[in-house]
Amino acid sequence: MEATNKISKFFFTWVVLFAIWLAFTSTFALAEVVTGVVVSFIIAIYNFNNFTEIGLKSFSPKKVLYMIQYVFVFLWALIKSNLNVALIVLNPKLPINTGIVEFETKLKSDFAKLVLANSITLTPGTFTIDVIDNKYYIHWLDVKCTDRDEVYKEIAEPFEKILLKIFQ
Amino acid sequence: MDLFLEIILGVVALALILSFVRFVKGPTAADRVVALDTMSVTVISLLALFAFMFHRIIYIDVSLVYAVLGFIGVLIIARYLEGGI
Amino acid sequence: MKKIIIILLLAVIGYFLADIFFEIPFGEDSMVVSKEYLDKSPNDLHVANTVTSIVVNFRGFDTLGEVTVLFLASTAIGSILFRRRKVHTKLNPQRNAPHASRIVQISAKILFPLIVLLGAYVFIHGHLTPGGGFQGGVIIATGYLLLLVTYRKFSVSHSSLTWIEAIAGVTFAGIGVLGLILGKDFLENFLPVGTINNLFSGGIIGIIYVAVGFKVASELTGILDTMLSIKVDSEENEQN
Amino acid sequence: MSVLTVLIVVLGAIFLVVGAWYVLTRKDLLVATIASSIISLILSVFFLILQAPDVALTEATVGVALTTIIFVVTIRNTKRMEE
Amino acid sequence: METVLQYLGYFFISVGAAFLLLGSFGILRMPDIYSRLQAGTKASTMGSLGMLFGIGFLEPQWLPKIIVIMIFILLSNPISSHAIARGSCKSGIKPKLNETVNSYKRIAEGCEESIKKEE
Amino acid sequence: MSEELMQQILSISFYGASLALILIGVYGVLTKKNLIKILLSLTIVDSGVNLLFVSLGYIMNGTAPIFSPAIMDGKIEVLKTAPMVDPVPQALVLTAIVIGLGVTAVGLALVIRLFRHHNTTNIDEIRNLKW
Amino acid sequence: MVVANPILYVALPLLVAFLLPLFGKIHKELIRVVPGLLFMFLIFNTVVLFSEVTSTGKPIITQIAGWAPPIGINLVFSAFSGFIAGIISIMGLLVWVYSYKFKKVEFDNSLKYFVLIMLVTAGSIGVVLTGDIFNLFVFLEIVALSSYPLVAFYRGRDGAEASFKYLIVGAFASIAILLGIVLIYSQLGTLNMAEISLRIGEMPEKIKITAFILLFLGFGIEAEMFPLNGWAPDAYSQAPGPVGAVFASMTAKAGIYTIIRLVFTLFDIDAGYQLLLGMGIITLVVSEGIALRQEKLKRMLAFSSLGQMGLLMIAFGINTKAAVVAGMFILFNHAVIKSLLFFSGSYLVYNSENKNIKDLFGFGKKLPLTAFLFGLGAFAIVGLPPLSGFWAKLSLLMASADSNLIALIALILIVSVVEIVYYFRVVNGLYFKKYTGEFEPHKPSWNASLVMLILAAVIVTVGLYPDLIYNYFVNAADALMDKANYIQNVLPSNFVGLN
Repeated sequence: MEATNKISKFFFTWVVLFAIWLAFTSTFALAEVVTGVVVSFIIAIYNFNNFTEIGLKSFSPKKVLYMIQYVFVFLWALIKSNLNVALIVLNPKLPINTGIVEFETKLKSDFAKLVLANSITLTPGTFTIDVIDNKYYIHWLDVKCTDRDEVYKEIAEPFEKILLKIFQ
Repeated sequence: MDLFLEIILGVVALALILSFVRFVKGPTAADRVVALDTMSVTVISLLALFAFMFHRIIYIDVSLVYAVLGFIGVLIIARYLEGGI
Repeated sequence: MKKIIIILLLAVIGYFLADIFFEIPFGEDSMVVSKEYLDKSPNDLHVANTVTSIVVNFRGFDTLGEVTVLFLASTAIGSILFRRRKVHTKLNPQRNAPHASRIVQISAKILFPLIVLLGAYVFIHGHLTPGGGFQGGVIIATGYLLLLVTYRKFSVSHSSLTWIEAIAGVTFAGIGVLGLILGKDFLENFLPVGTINNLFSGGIIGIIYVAVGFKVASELTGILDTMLSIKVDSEENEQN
Repeated sequence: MSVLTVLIVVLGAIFLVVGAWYVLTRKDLLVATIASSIISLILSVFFLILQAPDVALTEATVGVALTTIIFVVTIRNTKRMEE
Repeated sequence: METVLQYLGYFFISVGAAFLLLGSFGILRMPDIYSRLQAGTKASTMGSLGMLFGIGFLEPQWLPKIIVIMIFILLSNPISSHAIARGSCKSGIKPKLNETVNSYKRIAEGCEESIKKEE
Repeated sequence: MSEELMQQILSISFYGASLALILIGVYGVLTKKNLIKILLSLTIVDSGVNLLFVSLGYIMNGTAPIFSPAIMDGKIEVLKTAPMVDPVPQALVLTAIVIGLGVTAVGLALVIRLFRHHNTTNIDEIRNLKW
Repeated sequence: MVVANPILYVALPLLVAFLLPLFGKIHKELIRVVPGLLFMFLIFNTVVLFSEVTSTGKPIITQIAGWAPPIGINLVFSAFSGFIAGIISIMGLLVWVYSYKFKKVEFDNSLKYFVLIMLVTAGSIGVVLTGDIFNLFVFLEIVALSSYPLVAFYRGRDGAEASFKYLIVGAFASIAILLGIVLIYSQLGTLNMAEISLRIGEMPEKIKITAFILLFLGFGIEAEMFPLNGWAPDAYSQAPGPVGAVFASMTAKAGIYTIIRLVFTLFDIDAGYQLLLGMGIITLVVSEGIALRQEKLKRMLAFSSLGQMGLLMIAFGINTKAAVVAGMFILFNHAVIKSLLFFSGSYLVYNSENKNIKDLFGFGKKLPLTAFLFGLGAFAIVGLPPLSGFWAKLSLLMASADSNLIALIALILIVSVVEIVYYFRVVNGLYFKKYTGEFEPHKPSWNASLVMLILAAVIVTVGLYPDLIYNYFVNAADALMDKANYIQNVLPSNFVGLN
């Protein structure tokens, strides 16, 4: 189990790095591809353990579909948040009601936590200040509620649903 | 086309000015770091825009490197602020 | 009083310098030797990036000096800041410092391979795109810096750094001397030059840039590690 | 060279001078370091405008991360405020 | 088809530029550092993404590199603002908060707790 | 705006900025008492010289001296006629930047050591050695 | 297969410096032995190349990377540059022998010490040999960057301060030099020294003079010219003993070489010679005056060394054949005698904390050999016959008499009297004052004694038979003064004649 897991992680890292290499070079010339394979292999050897948690499993079609869904949810939230900020900033009265709230996440994977934190930072009016264990401390421009569960529902739930399915 | 790019450049320049004003005003060092952060993100786009204007894909590399290193530069100061270095 | 004198002095100097600077026309073609470079780099050496061919081939000796300067800087910093090896290892960098946030740590984990890949891309493509050994090396060192500032227990193995540094440096200088042994000049190209804009073009230039990249990366990582592992407050008692 | 590029150059020149003045006059050395970081940011834009991507890349790599960290480490080991 | 792509590109670039401007405006107007970060991060991330994407539309063969830049920005920009926020929190910069909803004390305690735990 | 006017404005801003950086930096080195400030001023002077050197190599409407495929193909109209800027200043400035970095790093290491001995970074309090 | 090549002067030390940490991992002793072998090879290199130069009468031009001079960088091993390179490499070997046991216990430190010594040697030789002005700048930086840690090598409190002072001044120098190079390049579009020298007339007068002043300023700092030499005495006195000799015999030589090249070859400004002469006179008078008042031995030696640099500038500033030959003689003397003084002097004040002159009273009986050698060096540098310093000063006096500079003769004589006064104070203290017993004398190890004896032997031999090496001085002076020949040798195809 351990060994297959490692191999899967390694190949995942290798493939991702190689894809990024191809994006860097933007060509399929033989020399570039060969060099890319070698370079990403070398870097992957040293980093595969840290780079991913679930390895090749993240390529399974179901997860990919969820990822695409997540991207759309996220983009929608991003656009909403920007309009939100725009409205606040352009309003001469600066209608803000800031506060710091906290909630607990159900996510276990570190990577999922990272993605959640980034998403929260980039979505409407909220901003991750600190993450300690499972607790997220959020700076909120327009505080609506302070109760943990309500906060959780308001801020994290739409993302977490999908993240739970992606990182398992 | 050209006029459009000129206008965009003007807008980006205005954005740079505003962040620079925050840098000059910012009461604490942290505020200035925020200004630096915003400026570096703006500069990433500006560099990409210049690459487009000069019609040379290789200039994008600068923007690419900036996207990575600007982050680290800000992170270092942030870590110093929290006493981590 | 002293300040006024200095300002006056600088004003005079500034006036003269401005007088001279503005006499040099801006944006006009005044190349002499550079014309040769712009002609020879794509046609003789088959190197797309003329700056690279100047840095590594036409004026490769400067680059050897530049690499030496960095080597000296790392030696100098080691010699200035630390006295004994023991002290060096004992002073673990950020013993009292708080950890970075968990999120920053994870993102560092993910970003590190990407940064190293970017650095490798920059120095492998030094002869095709902007950048090269030095820039790539700096980027890789910055990747290590990311780990050094986020993980307080992370430390770089100095022994392997020494090896990489030495091997890379010897590759650079050794390729030069190899040219001498093969009956050519120091640092002269002795490999086929390939076609322009291919990855494998430019003969020894690519190899030298890779060596420079490794050397710069290891040296700067060493410097950063040394500087980050300084003990913060008072020091050990030292006499001559 | 378009008109607005010229404007950005003029603007950048002003930023450079103000930033340099800031480096000199601030008592807080961390702010001075941030200002020098901004100087190298502007400089690398300048270098790209001057069609020197190699130099722009070097200035970006050196000026943003490396110079900042060595100054910050020194400030950490000495005093943050200039007296 | 080409013209459609071009107009899309122009659209994205204009949106990006607008948001960049908005972000800078935001960090200028907001009252304290945390709100500034809010405005700055969101708007500038969105702005640069839009701008890069638009350029990618105009020059399709640049798209791979631009996507990589976008990934980098998406990964790094929120993190850097998060780091600044945490740093300024730990260095003792207090946010201007609405007094009724303030768990700032809790977070400060939380910071200390986490430091203790790690040692 | 006419080409000549643009050229003039550009020359004033580039030369002026580099001259200002050099002078401000020198002023800082000469008057500042703080060791770190002195080194910061030195880096400013360095940047000024580098900017001056690169702007001397510029050619109006030129392009970077890199013979990438876009240039070799000659498909893009603008690049066909664009002259290449002088590559030598760029190559030299690369070396100069690296040397500046090395000197700054060594200087900062010395500052740390001086601080350990004297517990100050003020140059007036460190002056043991006199003529 | 090449045996001797000017390029090896630079390439090999760098190669060895990069490899030295690995040698250290194989066996600890190797980090001492290998640099010695390297220095021996450099001397062998010098001998082979020098014999070639003297037999053909033409300088050896080495091009790098296979490009002819204006395009590529080139090294010029002429009778002049080879002469200085030879002095530097021989002094390198002697410094190595002298410091063979230096910091033997501390592996890391001795490794760094030898790396730095090797690179300072390589850098100085590179400065002397290179034919490209930007390359010269790079090598000057290598020299400077390896000197800073050497000055701060001891952990005493003032080493770092002297080093920092040196660093700031050196950074100023490098910026001035870089600006000068920028101005030259912007006008002439080339960096090759021969081509610059050929086409210097094309530069507009104003820019030419500014570039000259900037370069003169920058090189003047490296050459320890007054009033830019405030860093030098601190650096000399805070550095470890052998490093003082390194500064006197290597970096100062590289510095004076640059300023000579600047005035003699690079620019065609006649006022340059007068400037050099005037600066030399000021440097000489001021530093000897200050040396008279010094309480500390090493500072006194440092100021005396600055005085010698002033003397050198005077000799080259007179710009007649005889004066330049005298200058070469002084250059040689300064390297040999000052090294001897630094070597023996650092043993005389070994245990003293403040390195004051009065701490070594009575050491003449305690350390007979060292004290004797120090006295010999002192007599030699003052110019007492029949030691080598006498001939150097005599030829300088003759040369200035030829040029009708009577006031200068008087000045040099007065300064010699001043030198006699302060050196005799030390020698007098050594032999005729009572040993106070405050400081235990430290016996020099056998390798240090060997080096000092060799240097003393050289001084005495040259003093007795100056003709032995006089010819080299003449050749070197010829090579320096024949600008047209230099240009022709470096740029054979482009040569169109100087007029």
